[in-house]
Amino acid sequence: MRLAALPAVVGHSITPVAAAVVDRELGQPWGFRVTGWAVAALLAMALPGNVGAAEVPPAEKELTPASVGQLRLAFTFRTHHPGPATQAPLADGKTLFLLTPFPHTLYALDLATPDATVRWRYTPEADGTARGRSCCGEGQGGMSLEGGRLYVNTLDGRTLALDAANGAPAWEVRTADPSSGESLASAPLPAGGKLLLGNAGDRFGVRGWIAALDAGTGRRLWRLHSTGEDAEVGIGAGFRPLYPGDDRADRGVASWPPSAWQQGGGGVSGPILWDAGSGLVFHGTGHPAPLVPDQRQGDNRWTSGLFARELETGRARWFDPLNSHDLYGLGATASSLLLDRDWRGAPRRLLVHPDANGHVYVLDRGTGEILSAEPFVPVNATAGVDLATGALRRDESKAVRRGRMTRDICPASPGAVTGASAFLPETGLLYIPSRRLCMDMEARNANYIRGTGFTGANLRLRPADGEGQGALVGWDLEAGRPAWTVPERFPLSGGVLATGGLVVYGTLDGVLKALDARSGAVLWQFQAASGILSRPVAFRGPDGHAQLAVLAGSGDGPEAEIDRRDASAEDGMGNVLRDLPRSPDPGVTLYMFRLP
Amino acid sequence: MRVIPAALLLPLILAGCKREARETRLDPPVAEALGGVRVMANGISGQPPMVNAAQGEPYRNNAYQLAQGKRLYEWFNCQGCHADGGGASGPALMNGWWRYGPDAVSIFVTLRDGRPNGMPSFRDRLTTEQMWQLTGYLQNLGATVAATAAPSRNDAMQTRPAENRAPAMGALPVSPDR
Amino acid sequence: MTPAERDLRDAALEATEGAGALERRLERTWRTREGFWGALSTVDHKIIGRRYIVTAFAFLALGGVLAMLMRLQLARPESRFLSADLYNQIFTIHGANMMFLFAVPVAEAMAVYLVPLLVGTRNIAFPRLGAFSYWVYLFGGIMLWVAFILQTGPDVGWFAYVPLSGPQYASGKRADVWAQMITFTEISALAVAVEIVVTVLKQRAPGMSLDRIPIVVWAMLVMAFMIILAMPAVVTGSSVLIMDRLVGTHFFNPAEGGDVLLWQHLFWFFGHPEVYIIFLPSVGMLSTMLPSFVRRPIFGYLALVMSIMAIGVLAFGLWVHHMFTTGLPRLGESFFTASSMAIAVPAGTQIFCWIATIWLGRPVFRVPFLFILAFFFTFVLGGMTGVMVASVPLDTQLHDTYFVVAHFHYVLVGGAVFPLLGAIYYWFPKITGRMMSERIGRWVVGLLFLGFNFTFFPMHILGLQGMPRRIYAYPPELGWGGMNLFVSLCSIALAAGFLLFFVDAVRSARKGPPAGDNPWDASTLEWATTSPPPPYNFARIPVVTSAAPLWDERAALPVASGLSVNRRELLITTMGTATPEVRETSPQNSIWPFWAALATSVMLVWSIFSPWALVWASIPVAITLIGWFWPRGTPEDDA
Amino acid sequence: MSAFLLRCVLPLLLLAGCSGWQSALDPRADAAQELHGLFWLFTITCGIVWAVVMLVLAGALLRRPAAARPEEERGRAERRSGRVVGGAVAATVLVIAGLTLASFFATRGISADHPEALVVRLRGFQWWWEVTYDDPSPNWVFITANELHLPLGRPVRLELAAADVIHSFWVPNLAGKQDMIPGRDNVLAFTPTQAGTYRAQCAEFCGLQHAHMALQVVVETPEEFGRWRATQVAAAAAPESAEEVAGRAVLEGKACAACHTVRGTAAAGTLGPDLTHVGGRRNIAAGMLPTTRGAMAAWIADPQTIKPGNNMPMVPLSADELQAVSAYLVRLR
Repeated sequence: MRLAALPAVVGHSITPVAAAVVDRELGQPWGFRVTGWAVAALLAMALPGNVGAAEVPPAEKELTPASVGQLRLAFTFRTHHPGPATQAPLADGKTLFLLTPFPHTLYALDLATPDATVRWRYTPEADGTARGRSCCGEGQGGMSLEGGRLYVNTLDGRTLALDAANGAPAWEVRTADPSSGESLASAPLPAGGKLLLGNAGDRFGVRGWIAALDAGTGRRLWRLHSTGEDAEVGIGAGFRPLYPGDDRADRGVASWPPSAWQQGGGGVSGPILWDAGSGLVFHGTGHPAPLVPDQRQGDNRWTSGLFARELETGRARWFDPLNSHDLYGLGATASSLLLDRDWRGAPRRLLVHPDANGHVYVLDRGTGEILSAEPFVPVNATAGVDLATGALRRDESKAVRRGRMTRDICPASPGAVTGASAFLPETGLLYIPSRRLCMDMEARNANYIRGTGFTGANLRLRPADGEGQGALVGWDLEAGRPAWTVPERFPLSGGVLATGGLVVYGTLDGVLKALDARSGAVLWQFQAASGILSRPVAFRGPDGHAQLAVLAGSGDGPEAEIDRRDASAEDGMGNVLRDLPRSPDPGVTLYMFRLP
Repeated sequence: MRVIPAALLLPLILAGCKREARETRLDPPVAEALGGVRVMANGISGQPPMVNAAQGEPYRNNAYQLAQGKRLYEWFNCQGCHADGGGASGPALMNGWWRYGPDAVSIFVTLRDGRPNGMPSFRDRLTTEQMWQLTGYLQNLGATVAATAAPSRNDAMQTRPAENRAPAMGALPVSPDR
Repeated sequence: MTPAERDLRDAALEATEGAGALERRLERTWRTREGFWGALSTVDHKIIGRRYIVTAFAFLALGGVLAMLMRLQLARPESRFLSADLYNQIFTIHGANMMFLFAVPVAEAMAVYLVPLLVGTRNIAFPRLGAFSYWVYLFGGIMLWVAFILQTGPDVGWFAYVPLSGPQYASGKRADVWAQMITFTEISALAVAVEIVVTVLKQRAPGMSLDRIPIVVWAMLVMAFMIILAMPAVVTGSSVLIMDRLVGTHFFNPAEGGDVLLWQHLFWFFGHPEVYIIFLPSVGMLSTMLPSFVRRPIFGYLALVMSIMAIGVLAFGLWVHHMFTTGLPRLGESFFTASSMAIAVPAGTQIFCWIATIWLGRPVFRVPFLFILAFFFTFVLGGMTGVMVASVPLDTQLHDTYFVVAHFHYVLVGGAVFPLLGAIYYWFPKITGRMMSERIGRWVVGLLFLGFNFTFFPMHILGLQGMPRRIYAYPPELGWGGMNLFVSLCSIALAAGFLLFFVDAVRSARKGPPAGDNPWDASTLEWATTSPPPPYNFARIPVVTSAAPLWDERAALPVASGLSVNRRELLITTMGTATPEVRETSPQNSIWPFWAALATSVMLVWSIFSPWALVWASIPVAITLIGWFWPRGTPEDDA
Repeated sequence: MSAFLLRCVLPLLLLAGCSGWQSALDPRADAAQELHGLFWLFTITCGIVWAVVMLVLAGALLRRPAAARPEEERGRAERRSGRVVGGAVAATVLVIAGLTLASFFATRGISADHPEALVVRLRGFQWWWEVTYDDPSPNWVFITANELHLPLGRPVRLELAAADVIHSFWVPNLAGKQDMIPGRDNVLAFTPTQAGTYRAQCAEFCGLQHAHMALQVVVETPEEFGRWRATQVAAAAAPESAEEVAGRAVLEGKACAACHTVRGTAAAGTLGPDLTHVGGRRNIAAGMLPTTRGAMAAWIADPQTIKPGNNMPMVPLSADELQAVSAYLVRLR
């Protein structure tokens, strides 16, 4: 499995097989991309480690626009795990941790050894049911590293802590119940001795929550929901309502038809942020369930908005309903950034949130006040944000009603951005991996059966007008408009890494790109053997050289069993990904690059 | 001269009766007998109940039963995971490839008991008759030859060619990793 | 045959060959061959028309049986005599059968038989098309009924509204059978319509200028034009429906930009003129029969002709009154209210002219005249309820209830079937050479008149009491049981009347007293020839000098001569004044129309199951058409 | 007391309504009254016209004209007849124009939309009705089925939609019918003027059980309506007896929960009628059966015999389970 360790003769013997695989699975016509795939597949399977290490002239050890051209593939690590690799690897200088898609295996690779031997591995117990709960490249659990401990969320609802040094489990608790459709989609956040995590499962009518565990023992300290009565949501004396109406009691019940909040969604499936200075945590809540709006008349608090909560008790401080009565199943769980910088002349403590609805929100994270909201992709479902009320100005012709088809809604579910954005203070630009998609949406009756989809909508996605289905947007935060955009053929699903004047990201068709952070010019690219859904990471290796790692694996191999003749496949992505060639290498592979 | 049309007509009559009859009420004993599938130990394939064959496999050939199956597909949230057959978090059903076998018993057992990778059990959600209706519909959805009795498009978003127009592709190419 | 022989004219014939030679020669030229193949290949309009009439009445009887089954089911509340599924098939087939397999075809049938005789020509125009039309009609009817026996009877109503008849809610092939049955009958109707138009406009006897055309011929002409204009809408509709169902197009799918109301517009754009297509021939037949029984020419010939034309035009402007409850814009609805009511004006004009005719004449109370009186009673009543349903607001209460059932049976049975039965009694001697029984006929009129009114009048009240149409059962607590039972009992009298009519017709055809050429002392041309007419209709083409030629030229009808006797020749005249223009040949017998109809039927039935039928089955259709039109060098070809 | 009233007074009401609780001739709302007046205007006018025509016809038949009349006299008779026919045609035009105007004004009178109308959304299903009461505050929006309660004297605006095929909503006592068409919005507005129970029935052929698709309309005083509405918004009553507890378990555990909602339990299916307060409705199965425990059990045990082809399957239940679930359901008032 680790090709770096294989003798070259094996590599040669594999070559024709690999070529045959490429031949058979990619179909015609043979374009540049296919050739790229083929080369990458061969590289992945056949190349020995440390490619060309000897030939590269000595150069700087930092990853910069000047040095990026010298990046060389150090080694690849094939896991053979199929599925979408959404969790970026973690590195602590000596060790690189990687979490495979569900059913998970956790690897710790020793970066000190030239061929990165596996230091330890850990395979948590897996409940296969969870496999049917994740779709279309959504997050499948995650991990974080803090104080020598590795905290892991598994897709099937376990949270566990391991010793990062040897993989010894410290504790494991059951936090979500996959039989109801519930899962854990993102990494837990260690914060002040606590571990914060939230559930996912909006499409199954799972009621969303965020919980805090004792990082030492795994004991649950508090858990608060996204719907229901104020006590269950954590709304009390400390809550400062931003807009009229939200000061009334039990909005999490009253803004729903009777009982509907019980299957109301609003999962906390995205990343959670902690501001140690103010002791606040910030998280988005997912879209309300079901997708068909007629079955959930009202504002549907507290779904599809941004919460600020106190870390200690979880009590809500403020809530910004970004997509009140979310018509299109967008949710507000896209990742945010906490920035302390000047805003329009005055220093502010900001929270910057590129939302699924296609707008970059700039908030004062102390009060929740929206300072600015500007669109970064083509948007036609709304005409901007009313800063006084925080509400979107909706276009009535794009309203969704049961039994009707609404055509050409931009942006499309699950939103204009799903991966993590990045910010570079030196450029003042926010780098947003965007999806330029529109959709036709047909709302139909949603029937609640526990553990089955509770959506009530048929989606058929299609590219927005203009070039490409995705784009990397270099967003000028101050000006509130793009400085530049780099169009991509396929929607961007993974996160962006911004480091040292570079922006690095991977695409669904498996290209890892490094751009100049100022101009957006492509400086370097690499064709991987599978699509990339995760964020690349950069770190300094044990030898002091900059290293770049990315986990490829789009879950798009034959085992995905997706038939894209059906436009509604993969929540409507089937319609736009028809041209996406299937990965020749269905397994998750780590690509490690380094500067010589 | 007269015999030939009669001889031609007879199978037509039989086929017509079988394909177009509308049995709205299944006798409880028959329903119970239909539940008596004998399945292999690994949960794949097995022997269908005799009564199904005795009735002429109505759930596979009868247009009304197939239409019922199609309705149940939408009503009981199959779309939530399998989309309109193209698959999402659940596998595709229209590509001709079946994880647990393409025969009626395998599909019936999948519906009744669920499968380990997230397929829930519909034992207490559907009646035996409904599970057979769904089974028949799914067999048509993934059949490599479209049947005349197969349903046509719905009055809904066009997502794929209708069941009576588009046979499955045949089994997908199997990757060398398998 | 030498050119001279070929062009042997009738004028000189009797001088050279003696008496009877003309008839012998014509008989040889125009006759239908004996035997099975001869029967299949005939193009004689009288034989085809007769078949058409008999077939249509056979379908009437079958549809009547279905009606009686429905009345049996509805006699008691919550009856379980028929299942819902079967009842739905039965009322659908009753409606479709009566409209498409009886009412329209029988009107065409009468036209095919009578029009050439009435205008004094030897055969209908395009007689092979006529043969083709009959076979297509027959096969279409058989398909519907065989499908019914195979449990594949359409169950979506004769109007087949989408989405109930669409791909999602009408599983199987039932709705496709309905749609293709429409295609069958529309093909045959269009074929006949073309023949009638050409026959009436170009083959009239010399001197039969426009103002001398019998009113029944005018009515048939207007009917034919209406068929040509209205039927394409429903053929489009039914073909598009099949495409939606079979190929998965989206014409009626609102989710993909289609519209379910599009179907209703297409259907009723045909469906309402359809009512007048059925009604106008009866108006015509009535106007032509009436003078024979009041012993004077019709009063207000011009007004009658004009009102027939007015109805023909207005009929296309009121289809929306079937859709008053669909929530169309108010302004449009008001327009269609006005137009629907406006049609009462020409209809009223006709009634007044007929009454004036009777007033001025001396009535002779024979059976056809009794049918005319039954017509007056019922049709005028149906017309009154028609005014009621034409009102948008009132229609919201009446639409789709038994009130409407009562209304259209009054109009269609009272307005079309009663005159039609009268016409059968009237022209039966011409068709068969024998009279029908006057005594039984009076019983028939009595039973039908009383049975009909007692059966259908209470339905008005049932409708007002809230009974919707097309229900297979009704709960006992609504109090509709008593009246429904009464209706069901009275329907037995109605059925008995029809049964007696069939008995009389069958009996009289064999044993009725010989009729003679003109038993009613009528005035129109068909009575100028023998009963039944010879294959060539008229030994010499009559020349018309007035609107009532047989009354005004009692001594001897002037005739034209000069047509060939050795080949089938017709006299073509001008459209306006009927001045002779040319001699035109008429086709010989041919088996190819039969094969073409068979191939067409195979294509249409097959296309229920696969769209590829249109590709593969078009090959035999093409072959049969080539056979049909293959030049054989006969005189008929080189004309 | 109220139970006594229900048990004793209700059947009387039903009996009283028998004469015309689904009749266009017994108008109980402004719209139906307008139509009722129009109906009699048309009927009387048309009746007179018909009678006159028949009388003239009879006269023509019974008349014995002189066998032979001089030519000129015959000519004069012809001309006179011509004038009479012309006059009759002119009279027809006038009558028709009058009736057209009358129906035009009637339409205008009915279609008035009221800003303070009670908004109720109705959706037609094969073969039952879903009724949604709209409200500005979403947690007062509730769904019920096959029974429509309306406050007396308050304008009501029914928003009609279809879930599958075309249906037509028709309460003859209250208003004319209006179709429910997939992909279209239709509205019916009227003001009930008399309390009572009326029956509505689907008037557009909608498939197998078109005959059994009825809806009860209960027009009651605003106070009664307010009380009813408050009951409907609440979740289902908790089961009391052991049998009822068992009944709820059956409902939640068996196939019932996949299609039906009983708010306050785990059953949240939306395919069939909402059963949260099914015991308080007068009928079950879209007007087919009274809501009694026996009828409920019969319906659950064999829905396909009672209403063949409807979408409720025959769920195999033991006798005890059947008893328990029917006991539980009829208690959900």
